[in-house]
Amino acid sequence: MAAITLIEGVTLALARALEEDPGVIVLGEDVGVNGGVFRATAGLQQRFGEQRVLDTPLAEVMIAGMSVGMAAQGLKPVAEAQFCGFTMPMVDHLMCHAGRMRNRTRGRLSCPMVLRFPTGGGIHAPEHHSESPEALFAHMPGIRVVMPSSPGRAYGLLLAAIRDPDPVVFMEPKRIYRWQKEEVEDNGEELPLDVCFTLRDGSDITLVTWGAMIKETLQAADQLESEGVSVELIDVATLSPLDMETILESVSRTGRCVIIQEAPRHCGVAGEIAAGLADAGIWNLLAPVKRVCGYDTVMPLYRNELNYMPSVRRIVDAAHQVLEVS
Amino acid sequence: MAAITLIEGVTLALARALEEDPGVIVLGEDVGVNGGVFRATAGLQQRFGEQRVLDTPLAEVMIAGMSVGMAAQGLKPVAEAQFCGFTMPMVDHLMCHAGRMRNRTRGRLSCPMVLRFPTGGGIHAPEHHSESPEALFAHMPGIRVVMPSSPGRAYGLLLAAIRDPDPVVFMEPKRIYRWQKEEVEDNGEELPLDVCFTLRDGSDITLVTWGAMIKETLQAADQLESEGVSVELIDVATLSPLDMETILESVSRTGRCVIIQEAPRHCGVAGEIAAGLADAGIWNLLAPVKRVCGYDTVMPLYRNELNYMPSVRRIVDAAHQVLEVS
Amino acid sequence: MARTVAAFKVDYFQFLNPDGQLIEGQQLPALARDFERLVTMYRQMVRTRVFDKKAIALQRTGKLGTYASCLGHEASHVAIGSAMRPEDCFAPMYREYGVQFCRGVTLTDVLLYWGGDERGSDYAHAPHDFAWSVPIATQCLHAAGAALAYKLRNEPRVAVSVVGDGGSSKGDFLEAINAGSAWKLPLVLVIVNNQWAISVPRSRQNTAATLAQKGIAGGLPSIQVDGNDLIACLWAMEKAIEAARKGHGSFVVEMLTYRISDHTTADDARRYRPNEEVEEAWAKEPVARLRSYLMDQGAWDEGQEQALLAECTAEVQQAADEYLDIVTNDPQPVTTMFDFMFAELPHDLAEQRAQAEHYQDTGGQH
Amino acid sequence: MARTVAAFKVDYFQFLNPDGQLIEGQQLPALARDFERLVTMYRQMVRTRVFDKKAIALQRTGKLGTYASCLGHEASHVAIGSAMRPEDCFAPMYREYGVQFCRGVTLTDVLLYWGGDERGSDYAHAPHDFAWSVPIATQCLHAAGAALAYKLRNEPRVAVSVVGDGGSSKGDFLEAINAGSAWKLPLVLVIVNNQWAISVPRSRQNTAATLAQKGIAGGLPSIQVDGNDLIACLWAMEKAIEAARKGHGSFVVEMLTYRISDHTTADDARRYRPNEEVEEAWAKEPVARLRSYLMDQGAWDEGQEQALLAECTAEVQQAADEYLDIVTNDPQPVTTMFDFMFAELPHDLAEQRAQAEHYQDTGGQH
Ligand SMILES: Cc1ncc(C[n+]2csc(CCOP(=O)(O)OP(=O)(O)O)c2C)c(N)n1
Ligand SMILES: Cc1ncc(C[n+]2csc(CCOP(=O)(O)OP(=O)(O)O)c2C)c(N)n1
Ligand SMILES: [Mg+2]
Ligand SMILES: [Mg+2]
Repeated sequence: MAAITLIEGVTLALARALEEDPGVIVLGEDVGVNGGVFRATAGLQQRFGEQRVLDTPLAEVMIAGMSVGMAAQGLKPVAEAQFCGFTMPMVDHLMCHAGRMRNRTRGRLSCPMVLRFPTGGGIHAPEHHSESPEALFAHMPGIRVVMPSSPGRAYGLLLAAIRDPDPVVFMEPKRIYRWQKEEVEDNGEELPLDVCFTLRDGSDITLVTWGAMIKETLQAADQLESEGVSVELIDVATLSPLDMETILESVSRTGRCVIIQEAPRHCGVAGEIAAGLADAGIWNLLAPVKRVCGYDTVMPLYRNELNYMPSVRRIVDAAHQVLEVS
Repeated sequence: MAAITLIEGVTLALARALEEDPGVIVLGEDVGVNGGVFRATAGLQQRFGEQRVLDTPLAEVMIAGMSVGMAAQGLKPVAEAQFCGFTMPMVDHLMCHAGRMRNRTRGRLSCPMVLRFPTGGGIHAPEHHSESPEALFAHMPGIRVVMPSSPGRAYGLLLAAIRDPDPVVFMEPKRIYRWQKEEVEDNGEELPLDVCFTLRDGSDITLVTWGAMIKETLQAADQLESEGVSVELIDVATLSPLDMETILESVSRTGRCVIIQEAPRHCGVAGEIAAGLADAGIWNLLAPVKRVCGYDTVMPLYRNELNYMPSVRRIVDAAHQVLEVS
Repeated sequence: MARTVAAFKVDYFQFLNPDGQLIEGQQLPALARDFERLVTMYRQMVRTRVFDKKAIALQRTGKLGTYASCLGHEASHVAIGSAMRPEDCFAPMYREYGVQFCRGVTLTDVLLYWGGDERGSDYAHAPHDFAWSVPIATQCLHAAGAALAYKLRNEPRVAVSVVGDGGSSKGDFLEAINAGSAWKLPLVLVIVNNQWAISVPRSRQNTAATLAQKGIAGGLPSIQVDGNDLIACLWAMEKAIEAARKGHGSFVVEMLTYRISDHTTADDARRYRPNEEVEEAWAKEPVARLRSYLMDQGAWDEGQEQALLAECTAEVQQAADEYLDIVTNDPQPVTTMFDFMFAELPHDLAEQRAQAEHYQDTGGQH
Repeated sequence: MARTVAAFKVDYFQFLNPDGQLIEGQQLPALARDFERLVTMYRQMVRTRVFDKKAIALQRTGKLGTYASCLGHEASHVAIGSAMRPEDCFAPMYREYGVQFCRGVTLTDVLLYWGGDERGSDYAHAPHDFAWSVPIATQCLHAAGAALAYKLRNEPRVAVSVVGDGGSSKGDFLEAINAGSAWKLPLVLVIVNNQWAISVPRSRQNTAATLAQKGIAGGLPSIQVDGNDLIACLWAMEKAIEAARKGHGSFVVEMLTYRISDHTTADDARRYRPNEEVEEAWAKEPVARLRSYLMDQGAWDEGQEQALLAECTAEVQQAADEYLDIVTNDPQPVTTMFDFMFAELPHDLAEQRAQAEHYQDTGGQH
C-alpha cells in the first residue's frame, strides 16, 4: 500500500473503474497521450487503449452532449473538463438533459456519466482557471455534486461516482492535488455519495467546509485548539444531495458554526447550509452562523488571488466572533 | 394614464428606451415581425425599424456572445431569450465575459447589456418552458438579477436595467404577465436596482418572495390577516445585489420569516436570505426561518406543475408553523 | 503558389414532381418501383396526418396542451423512420411523429407527452430512442454520443437526428457535424428545412445557398432533397444510413419542405407570413403527391384511400380515448415527481416527497 | 431531377517558399515589392520574437506566471495586425502578441497580464480592442457583435478575430461564421492553425481536408494560406478586410503555421510530439524566411539585423523592468478587486471591500 496524493487517488480510481467495467470511457481534451494537463489520466491510454481513453476535439458542449448520448446508450463516460472555468458551456446539457434523462423517460433511459474537473484557485493559474462553480451544479436537480479533500476520499468517492447509475459532477480541488500523501489501498471500496465526513470531533464550535479549503480550515482548527477551543471539523464532500443531518447533529452539540467556502458567497453552498441551520437548527444555535467565503467578485488574476480566498486568519477571526457570543 | 399589465409594462419600457437612446438594440428570436412569442416586443420593429429590433438566427450562444460584443463597443443590447429553459447556453458568456468585462479591463470596456426572458411555471407550457433559474445568475459575480412582480415595477425596473451601465439579467414572471392591471405613467422614471419593495407593512411575520410567487404570497397574506395575523410582505425584486438591510429590518420587528420561491430549494436565493438571517438577524429570530420552495426535482410536465410550485396552503402552513413558536 | 486544395458541391435530388409524376432523364432508384414498400409508407404518412389533425382538435378543445403539428413534413419524416433499422437510434426534436411511428412510438405516447404526462416519453416499443428534445439542436450531440457508443462497441448501428432550419444555426448541430467528422461516426444528421423557425424565415438563419453545406465544414457528404418527395427522401436516407453503417462516416441530408401549420398551437402564423405562401406549399405537399403517383401507377385506388382514412380515424380516436382515459383515471401521483430523479431516492428528496404527497390535493388551488 | 445547387472550393496561397524565394508562375501581389512595408513588418516580427524569448525567461526565473509563447506565429500575427486600421477591432485569443503590438498594446501590458495583474488588459493604445479571451473561441462572437455594432451604426470598421485549430471545433466559432453570413457582417475570422491544441493534433479535430472550409457552412469566402509566409498572410488579410469593409460580408482565412514552442510554459510538448516534427517546423519558420527574402532583395542587411536585435533587446529589457517595477512598487491594492465590478459599487460589495482591505496583508498567509 503506497502513500499517494489526491490526484494519484483520482488516477487510481479511474484505472480501477476502467479495469472493472468495459463500459467506462474516459474522454476529454488532452486526456490521452498527454495524460491530462494535471496528469490525472497519466498512463491510462497506454494501458487501456485509444478505445477507452479518448482525446476529443476542443468543444465542451460536444463533450457534455456526447457524454449524455453515450450514457443513455449504455456506456459510462467519465468526461474531463480541463478547468473549472471551461465547464460553463456544459451547463446546458447537464441541466437540460443529464439531470433529466431518467425522470423524463420515467426510468427508461438514464445518464450514468461523470464530469470531473479541477476546481478552485491558489495555483497562480491564468484567468478562468481558478473558479469554484460548485453552487451552480448543486442547484441543478438530478445531479450529484461531489468534492473530495483527501487522497482516500478522492479514490473512494470517484469510484462511487463512476459506479453510480446517475450523473455526478466530480470536482477536484487542484490546489491540494499534491498537498498531502496518504496510504490508500486500491481495494475497490467506494465511499458513500450522500454523507459528510467528520474529520475532527469537538465540542465548542463546528467548522464546515469542503475541497481545498480543508487545508486552511485545518490550520485554523489547529490554531483554535492551541487556544483551548475544541473544534469539530466537517468535510461536506457531497454538496448535493446535502447531508444536513450530520451538520445539524454537530451544531446541536457545539451551538456554533462557521462555514468556509472558496466560492463567492451569494447563493453559494455555504448559504444553503446556513439556511438549514436557520430552520431545523435554530434552537441549538448559541451564536450567529458565520460564512467565510470568496468575495462576490471575479476571481482576480494571480497576484491578488490569495487575498480573494478565505485565509486562516479570516476563518479564525470568524470563529472568534462566534465564540465570543455567550 | 392607462391601466396596463406586467407585460405591457415591459413593452412600454422597451419602447421608451428605444426612443430615448439610439444605442438601444432589441434582439432575439421572433422579437421582430412576430413581436415575441408573448408579444413583449409587439409593434416595436414596425415603430423603430429593423436596425433597432432584430430577429436573430436560432442560436443562444450567439445571442449572448454578440450582445457582449455589441455592448463592449458602445451599444446597449437588450436581448430576449425565448424561455427560461433556453438561457443555459448563455451562461458561459454571462459568467465568463458579461460579468467580467469591466473588471477584466480595469474599466476600459464595459458590458451594459440586458438579457430578459420569461421565467417560471404555471402556464401549462411544454418541457423547458417553466424553470426558475434565478439562483444560477445570482451566483455570478458582476451581474445584476432583477425580477419585477407588478406592471409598475416591470416598467421602472426594466428602464433602470437598460440604462444601467452594467449587465442585468431581467427575468419576467410569465405566469403574472397578464394577471393584474395597474396604472403606469410612461414618465421615464426608473426604479432602483438595489432595494426590496415592502408591499405590506405588518408586525407578526415577514413573508419574503419575488416574481410570480407574489400572487400566492399575497393570497396567503390575506388568509393570515383574516386570522388576525399582521403580515409584512417583501418583494425582493433585485436578487443580486440583495438588499438584506430591508429584510433584516423587517424581521427585527416581526421576529418571524418565511421565504417563498418557485425555484428548487437547494442553493437557491431563498437560502441566501435565510443565511443572512442566520447571521446578522439571529438575535431577532423568534422562530425557525422556513423556506417554501419548488422541490429539488425537475419541473414536471404541466399536469403536475401546480403540485410542484408552492401553493397558498404550503405558505400558510409554513407561516403557521413559524407563528406557533413562542 | 495558388492551388485549389479542396472542392465541394451540394447536389439536389427530386424524383417525383409536385404533380406526382416521375421526373424523366435521370436514373431512378429501384424503390420508385417498389410499390409494396411505397404503399406501406404512404399509409404511414396518411396515418400521421390523420393523427396530427386529431391532436390539434384535442388541443383546441382544451384536452391537450400546446402541440407542434407536423403537417407537410410527412414524406421527410416517414422516409427517415423507414430507412432506419430497429436497432438504430433516433434522436428527435419535437415534431417528427412520422419518424417515431415507424419506430414504434405509439399515438398515445405522443398525446401523453403533449398532454403534460411524462409517461409519453417511456416508449415501450422504441426502447433506446431518445425522447423529444425541446432545447433545440441538443439532440444532435446525443445522437453523436450514441453513434460513438456503437462505434466503440463495434455494433453495426446508426444514430439519426433531425434538426430544423432554425436549429441548424446552433452550435450543438455544428459541433455534431465536427464530431461526426472527427470520429467518422455512424451518424446521419437530417436538416428538415421547413422554411420557418417560428416567425423567422430561412433567409434570416444565414445567406448561404443551402443548409446542407454546413456538413462541408466537417468534410461530410452533404446533399439536398425535395422533402416533399418521399422517394427522394427515402433514397437519400438509405444512401446515408448505409454509408454510415458501413463505417464510411457521417452524412448530412437537407430536406426542403414547408411547415404548413402554425409553429405550434400557441402560434398564429398569419401574423408573419402571407397566406399565398401557404397555398403554394399546399400545391407541393407530400401526401397528395405520393397518392397521385401511386394511383397513376395503379398501386392505389380511391377505395383503398377511403378504407385507409376510416382505419386511421378509428385508430386515432382509440388513441385519443386511451390518452384521456389514462390522464383522467390513472393520473401520475405527485410522488412520481421524485421517483425517477435518481435510481435511489436521496434522503433530502425523500423528505420532500412526503411533503408533496401531503399537499397533493392543493395542486390547482394556487 | 439531380442537379448541383452549390459548389465551393478552398484555395491555398503561398508566395514565399520556405527558403525565402518568391514562387514563380503566379501573379504576385504588389506588396511583395513594397520593401519599406515589408521591412516594417519584419521589424515587428523580430520584436515579437525577442519579446517572446524574454517572457519565457521571466517565467523560468519565477518572475512571470504561466505564459503562452507565440514562437513561430510571427508572420500570421503581424500580418493580421498590419492589415487592420486603428479604428478596426481585434478580438484575440491569448497568444497573438504580434497582432496586438501592431495595434498599440505594449510589451508591458502583455507582461502585466501574464504576471497576474489586471492592468495588463487596460490597453491605453488599443482602447476598443477586446482583452485576451481564455475561454476558447468565445472571442469570435464578441467580434461578431462588434461587427454588428459597426454595421448598425454605419461605421466603416471591421472586426477581426483569431481562433486556433483546436478552437475551430467549438460552437462559438461556428456560430460566428453563421452570424457573419446572416448579417453580412464586416467580420474576418482567422484560423491560426498551428497543428496542435496542446497535445491534440490537428487531425483529431476533424478529418476534413482544411479548416478553412468551415466558412463554407455560412457561404463565406474561405481561403488557406501559408501562415509562415508573411506576404501570403498579409495579402489574404488585406483582401478579406477590404471585402468586409466594403460591405461584402465576412471572410474566413486559415493560416497554416506551427507552434514551435510548448503550448505554454506549463506544458512539456516532448511528452506528445516527436522532436523531428519541431525541427521540420524550424526549417519553415517565418522570421528567417522573410529575412532571407529581404536580404536577397537587398532590402535588409546583417548590420541592420544586428542593430534591430540590439534595439529590440533593449526595448524588451526596459519593458521587463517596467513590469517588475509596477508589480513590485505599485501593486494593485486588494480593493481593486471590487472597484471595477460595477460602475457603482453595490452596498453588499462595499462591505466586502472593507473586509478585504482589513485582511489585505494576510494574502499569502494561507
Ligand atoms: C435552444 C432553444 N431556443 C429556443 C427555443 C424556442 N423555439 C422552439 S421551436 C423554435 C423554432 C425552431 O425552428 P426550426 O429549428 O426551424 O424547427 P421547426 O420548428 O421549424 O421544425 C424556437 C425558437 C427552443 N425550443 N430551444
Ligand atoms: C473553452 C476552453 N476549453 C479549454 C481550454 C484549455 N485550453 C487552453 S489552450 C487549449 C488548446 C488550444 O488549441 P488551439 O485552439 O489550437 O490554439 P493554440 O493554443 O494552438 O494557439 C486548451 C484546450 C480553454 N482555454 N478554453
Ligand atoms: Mg423550421
Ligand atoms: Mg493550435
